[in-house]
Amino acid sequence: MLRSFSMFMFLLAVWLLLSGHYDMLIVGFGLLSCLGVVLIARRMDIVDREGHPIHLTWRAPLYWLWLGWEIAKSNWAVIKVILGPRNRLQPQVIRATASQETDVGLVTFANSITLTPGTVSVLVNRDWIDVHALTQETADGLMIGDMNQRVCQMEGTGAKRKGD
Amino acid sequence: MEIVNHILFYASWALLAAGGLLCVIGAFGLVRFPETYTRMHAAGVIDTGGALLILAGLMLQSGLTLETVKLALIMFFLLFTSPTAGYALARGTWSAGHRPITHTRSDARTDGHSDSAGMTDDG
Amino acid sequence: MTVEEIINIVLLTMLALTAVGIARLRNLFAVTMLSGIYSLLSASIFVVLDAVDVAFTEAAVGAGITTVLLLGTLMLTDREARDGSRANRAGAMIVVVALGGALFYATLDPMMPRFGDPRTPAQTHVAPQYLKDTVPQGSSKEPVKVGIPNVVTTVLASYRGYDTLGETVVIFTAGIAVLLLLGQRRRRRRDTPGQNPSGNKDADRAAGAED
Amino acid sequence: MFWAAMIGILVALALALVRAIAGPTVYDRILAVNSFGTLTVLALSVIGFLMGRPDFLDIALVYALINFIGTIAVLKFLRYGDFARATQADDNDLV
Repeated sequence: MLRSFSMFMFLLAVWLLLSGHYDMLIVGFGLLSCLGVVLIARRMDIVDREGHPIHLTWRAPLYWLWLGWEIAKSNWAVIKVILGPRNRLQPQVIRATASQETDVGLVTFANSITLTPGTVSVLVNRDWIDVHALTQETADGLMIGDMNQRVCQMEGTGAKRKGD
Repeated sequence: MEIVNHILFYASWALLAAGGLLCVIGAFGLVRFPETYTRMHAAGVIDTGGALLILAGLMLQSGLTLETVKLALIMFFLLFTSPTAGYALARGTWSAGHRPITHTRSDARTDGHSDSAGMTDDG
Repeated sequence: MTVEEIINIVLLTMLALTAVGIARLRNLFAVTMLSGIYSLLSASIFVVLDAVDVAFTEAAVGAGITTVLLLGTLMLTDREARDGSRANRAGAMIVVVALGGALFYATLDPMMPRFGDPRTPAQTHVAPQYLKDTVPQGSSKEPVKVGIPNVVTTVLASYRGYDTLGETVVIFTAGIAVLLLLGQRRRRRRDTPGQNPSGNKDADRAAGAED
Repeated sequence: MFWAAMIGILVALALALVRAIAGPTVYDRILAVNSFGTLTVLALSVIGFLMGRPDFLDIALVYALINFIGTIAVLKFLRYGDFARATQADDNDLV
């Protein structure tokens, strides 16, 4: 119920921000449509830890900040390869260990790998992710396992897979 | 106040110019790199670097308005959807039987950093 | 040259290149991808022309639904286009050149109004009334006649409400009919035992679709 | 000053178009169309500011979503994103 309410408030906030019109009638339409979406989502049974992960609210922004810095660094690395001589390319497939416990955590890890240019997740499994890396440098950066640790920290310890 | 406005103006100018440059570099890599997998990395530069810088530059331009919120939403959507689409694409390419050209083999966590010979070039 | 003109010229050049690419490629999957690009480009052009609502529709229909529909069609047919006979191609070329020439000639007519001319019939007929009823005029705070903030929505949902209702009903019926026809076909295929209706066969065929 | 970004985006669009036409595999084309979509979202945002009409951002917003749905639909069509199938088979022929 709390999750449904938070989803409703979130949808309503997005609606109000995008609308820009605040008459009674139109805001009423907005309220109704948000309510409708929440009801449909409840019926589809997707308002759970996975579909609407509010428990990550406070830790996620910190992780995103760190990820932003990683994205900046890896962008620079890939730009050097694009503009550099051709033999700078060292494409390879490496296997990164994924020690996340929840699906949300695993998806966050895989998407973070893809978001940092120079590494693209190709196959995602429970315990590992096969990553295509552009150069030795980007591959090494991933192999340290720093990102893996940080995603684990973000999803929080003691979280179980699927459901509360 | 005047000084702050000036700084904001030049900062957004720099961000926009850098974003445009990153888009060009990424697209250039898209054309230059051999094979789908390597091109994905170049597309990643457009999706992250280029998009983030340009949207940030536009945010500085519009200040605290509804536009900034919309730009933030666009950024949010792009950052969530582009890796998902990227994974679907990589997974699809892999399942279709296309294998990346590789220059070193490293299956485990630590091995395979030795040879650095030039890669096969089929571009 | 103004900002809009320069952007338009660049976008139109790319649009023309895409069209040539669509005409020349024989791999239909590639053609579908290029048609997606075509609609992305035309939506950008609509935005530059200030036709925001049309761009909205182009975004949803052109890049979204049309791609899916074309792919659905591809699923039922071949992935390679066959070349037509030489005579056919020559005939098509003549038709296209003649039509394009006629359109180009029409734009040269000095009687044609300039782009965005406020004296054209489109701007002087009912449009001013619609605008007056929808948008608050000047600084006056008096309530507008129709309580819908967007002019295009006002026209579609209020002035031509019955038209829109009819169109929606027609398209909805057509969509359901198509789904019924296609759904029947798929169900029958799934009922046949020992066949793999999805997956690998499709995948293998597409993997070979390189040109 | 939005010109700097606009020129960059237009050049990038042209390069992505080259990749979409050149191919050679269908996946290269999907990748090019995906990048083209991202660049269009950026172009629409910048055009809005360039013409002094930042309310055009709504279209960029719609495009950001439709582009994603389009890419997923295309890949779904190719049936490669078959997540239900076990990944072990793929794993063995890791190059």
